[in-house]
Amino acid sequence: MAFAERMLKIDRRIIFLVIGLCTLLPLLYPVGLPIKISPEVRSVYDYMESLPERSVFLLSIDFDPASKPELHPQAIALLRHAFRKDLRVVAMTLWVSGTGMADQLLTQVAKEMGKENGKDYVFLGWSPGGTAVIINMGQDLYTAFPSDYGGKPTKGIPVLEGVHSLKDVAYAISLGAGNPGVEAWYVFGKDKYKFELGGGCTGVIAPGLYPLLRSGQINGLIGGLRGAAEYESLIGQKGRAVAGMDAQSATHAAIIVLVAICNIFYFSLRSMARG
Amino acid sequence: MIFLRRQLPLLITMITGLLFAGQYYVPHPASELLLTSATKWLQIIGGFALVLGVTSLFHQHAAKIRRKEAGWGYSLVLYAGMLVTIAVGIWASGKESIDGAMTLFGWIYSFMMVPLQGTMFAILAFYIASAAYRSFRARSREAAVLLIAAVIVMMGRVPLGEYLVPLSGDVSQWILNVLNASVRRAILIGVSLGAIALSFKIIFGVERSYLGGSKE
Amino acid sequence: MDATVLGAWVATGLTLFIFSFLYKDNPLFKLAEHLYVGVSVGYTIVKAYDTVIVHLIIKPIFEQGQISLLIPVAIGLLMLTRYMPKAAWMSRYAFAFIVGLGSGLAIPRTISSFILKQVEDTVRPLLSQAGEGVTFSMSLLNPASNLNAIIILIGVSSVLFYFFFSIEHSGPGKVVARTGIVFLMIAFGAAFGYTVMARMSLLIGRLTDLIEFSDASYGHPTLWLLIVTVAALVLLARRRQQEPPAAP
Amino acid sequence: MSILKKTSSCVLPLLKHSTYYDSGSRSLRPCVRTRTLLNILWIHVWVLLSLLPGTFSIVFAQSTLTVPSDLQAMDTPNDGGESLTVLWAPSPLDGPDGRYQVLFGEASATDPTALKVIAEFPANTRYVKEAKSAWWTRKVERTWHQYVIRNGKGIEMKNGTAYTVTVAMRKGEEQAIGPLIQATPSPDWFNWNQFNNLILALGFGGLVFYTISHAKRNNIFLRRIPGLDAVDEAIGRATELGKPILYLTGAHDMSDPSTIAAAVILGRVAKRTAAYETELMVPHRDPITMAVCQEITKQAYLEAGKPDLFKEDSNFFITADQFSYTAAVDGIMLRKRPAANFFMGSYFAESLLLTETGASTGAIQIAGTDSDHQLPFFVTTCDYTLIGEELYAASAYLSKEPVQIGTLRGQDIGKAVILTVVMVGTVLATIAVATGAQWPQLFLDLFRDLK
Repeated sequence: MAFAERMLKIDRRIIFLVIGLCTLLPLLYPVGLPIKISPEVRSVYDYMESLPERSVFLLSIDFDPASKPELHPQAIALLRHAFRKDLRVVAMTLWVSGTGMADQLLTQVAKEMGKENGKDYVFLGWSPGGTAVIINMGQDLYTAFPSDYGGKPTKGIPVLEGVHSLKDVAYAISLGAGNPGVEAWYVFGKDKYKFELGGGCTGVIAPGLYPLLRSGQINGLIGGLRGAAEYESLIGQKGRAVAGMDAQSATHAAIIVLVAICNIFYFSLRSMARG
Repeated sequence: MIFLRRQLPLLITMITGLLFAGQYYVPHPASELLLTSATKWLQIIGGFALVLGVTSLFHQHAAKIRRKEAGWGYSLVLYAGMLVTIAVGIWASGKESIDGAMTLFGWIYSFMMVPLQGTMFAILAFYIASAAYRSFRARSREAAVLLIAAVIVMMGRVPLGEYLVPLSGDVSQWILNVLNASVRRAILIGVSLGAIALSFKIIFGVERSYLGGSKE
Repeated sequence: MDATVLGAWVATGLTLFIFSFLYKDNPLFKLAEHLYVGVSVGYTIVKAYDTVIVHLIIKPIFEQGQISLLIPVAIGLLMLTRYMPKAAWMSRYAFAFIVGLGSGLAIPRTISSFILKQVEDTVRPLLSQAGEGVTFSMSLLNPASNLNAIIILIGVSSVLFYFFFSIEHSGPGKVVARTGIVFLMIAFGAAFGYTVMARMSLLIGRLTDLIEFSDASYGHPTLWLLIVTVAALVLLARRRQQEPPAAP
Repeated sequence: MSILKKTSSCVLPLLKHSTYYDSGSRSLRPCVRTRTLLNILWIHVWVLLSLLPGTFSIVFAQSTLTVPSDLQAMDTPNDGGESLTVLWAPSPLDGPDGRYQVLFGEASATDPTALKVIAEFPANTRYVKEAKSAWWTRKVERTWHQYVIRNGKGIEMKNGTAYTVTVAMRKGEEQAIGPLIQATPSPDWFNWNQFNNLILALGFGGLVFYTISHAKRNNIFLRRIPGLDAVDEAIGRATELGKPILYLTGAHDMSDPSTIAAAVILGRVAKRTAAYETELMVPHRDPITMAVCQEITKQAYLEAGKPDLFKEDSNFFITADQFSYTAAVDGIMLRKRPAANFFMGSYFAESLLLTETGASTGAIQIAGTDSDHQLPFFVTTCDYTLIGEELYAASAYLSKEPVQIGTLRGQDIGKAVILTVVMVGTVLATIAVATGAQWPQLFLDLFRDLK
């Protein structure tokens, strides 16, 4: 058996170990390489900056724990920014298994920034129906969510004063891990009810959202952990995403090296077979 | 009977389909009211649909336990996990936290569901690495193009890549914003045409597989 | 023991059980996997009950007298007849309603968002106005430049052409289709890179949690449970060796 | 399309209760109602007075300002009501230092001082061309000014109630107030801005049904899908090596089109394996799909003239669970070492686990999926991949079912139309920029998303 062939047949658990170490070591011993800001993340940040105080900011947390590592840091960075700008935050989720996480992260950031439930923010919770919820909120927010997460009637909550439907939202961001997510918020929400929409998403679906970004259907896009790291650097509060960037660098380097080795062996085997 | 079983459902589909396709073009408050109530209804029906999805799982594992098939013990674990979650969930009236204090339901969510679901997908990272070494080969010219683009994007999206090859950031940005966006746009248009054709076929009863039991 | 500390132990243990699949499929993984399905199904049921039954049905009907909501409840109940062989056909009404509504809502909105909007953005002048005259902007980095408008135009048209099935890909068509496939592969490459990034992020997230839970304040659960998991795997492997091999 | 324009400008005002008052130069439209004739009279007197400098107190000093000319106020067309639109002609004084004010009040207000300023903006902003509108609903030139008054921020309008509106020009301390005009907001029954959307929907829907019925009567050409040649080759090689073939139908059930396509292609594969007498293995994740595929396989063996070779257990159910299924199939690949693996239908995260194991056993691998998130992995780990719609096309090609073929044909025509629009549109848009011509807009507007 040729060397290349033998090398290709090594136990894959060795590769597992390599990738595990590439992740673990930079997390334990961070280097802190600088992060460049991409225009699509910056436009989300700039739009948030341009909003006047007490504007209504809707954050739809459309992911479940499976995408937590990517989207949770995005949500935290966005909430910190919104609270710092003193926006009125309305949070919700279209993904049932994301409810607990959304509640937790909202409470945590609000506590950290000294914000009060009902006065500065409200968590509407989850409602089934996906796109139907979006349409219904566009028509009348109070029929879509008769009560907030805590069971309080939404009518009369101070933070929702003057808010009847999605038309009264100044900026909405959907942090989506799939469907319903950013696309649904455009098709069933922004398209008709005319609020500005931004998107945050996992790396897997980010490339698919670029046509919407190009055509201005969403005004910005935060993609994956990298996007979260960019946003964390923009607001100057580094968190989990920035901390993970070194590990991300190391694993990408590892994958690139592995792909290169794979192809070197592949081509050497092929030329041997021909020769 | 055939009318009730076959024609009437098709008629319902056609009427609701046409009604709500037409609704889009009518800005009058009456039409908006129709949309509001229908979506409100959909929200409620959506809840029942969830139950439907869950029921089939219920049946499957119940059968496994009844017949004592191989691995029925795991099905028992599944049941236990589900029943305990339901019990504590109803006890906490469906809230993970009440006034900031974590309930038992919230505990199960944070310390069982979140790590389990997160890890299920994290193991894929290892498989990508192993596949990168063993099977991501440039078997054809097309696959070679794919791999080169992938390597550029992987470099351009992490600080190390941008540090080593400063150009990689801009190039990957261009690939995503221009090349990728154009392809995705073409795919989006193609898929949308397919979706519209399917919707029309459903509304006019040409496509009926959603009714189940296509043989009847 | 504090609830959070206990939680840290449980979370760490379950995480390691799932990771043990990397070594090989084993009972610990199967246990965690089934527990995962059970817990998430239970969670969904509780949420559906609380949100739908309590807040969307019972409260509005009994407290506000919205009797009309009984209609969707009836439709929803019809859906559940699917599991009763004799009455299963009644579930068709529910599906007919949902699918009809969904299709109706989709048609105009898909045309608006995914066809007109996308066509509108692809149709761009290949020259741009600069002061009095017209110029051709060459910047690759500005996605709105004329050069990029041409590239996007070529990409969109060639990929659309590639998915033509009623024309043979021969002659000039072959060139266009080949261009389409190159564009497709580049986009798949970008998706590939992004997916790698996403999966690695998930791993980073899980390991960050494990590192957090290896802290002394929790009593080093990561360390202890790692030892337990490995020991269990070794034990299981031993027992399997002693058993006769199962028939394939 | 000119008919379209006519209907939109004439029928629409009839549908609603809006009233147009042109302040002089433009003649009254034929559809204007006469019920508020008195008001018009009054306004005309008022306009005359206000135009005489110094005679009316509102115009300050010896003004260089002119009142906004050709002012029109009306119910906002094509909307759900509770909104008014004000239009007025551009003025030579429009510049960044001048400002326009929109004044609004109850119908009873007869004096500009009773009106409230609800908006103020630089005089070189708020043009008709900035608002997205199409030529078939536009009533005035694109260079005119336009302001839409909506409910909210201290404005509370009710449908069917008249309100008084006007526009004033302001420059420093000077102010020139236009004539007071009454208008009544009302809801509309059709949004003419979306007329192109409706036409496209009806056109494409009609096209699909036409092509389906056409396909039922005629033979429609579909190009051969190259992936299908690869399928035959792979089966041939498996036969040479005397090894089995593994075929997967994906994660979804029979209600998913991709699974149906996978089942159709299975029919073809089974026919070949029957002819070559090669072993076929089809592990399933869904019991109903398994039952359907069993029938398909049986039929294929019958058609190949080898019904005795058909084995009931070549289709078998493993489990519905994603990772357990994957582990089991990986096990089969390692033990039985099939010479060809087929992955058709819909796949999720398990795709890589499957194809990687398959690649390591040296099998020829052919995939076909519409799960675009998994396509990159299939392309790099498989020898041939049917991408997205190619899967459906392959299935239509094999099944020869008119509905499938007709739909495919309809979509093809749809794509051709879009391709043409994009090409022609780009040329016209370029001409418009190069020559400054307006007429290309007549075509371009037809394919814009308007609300």
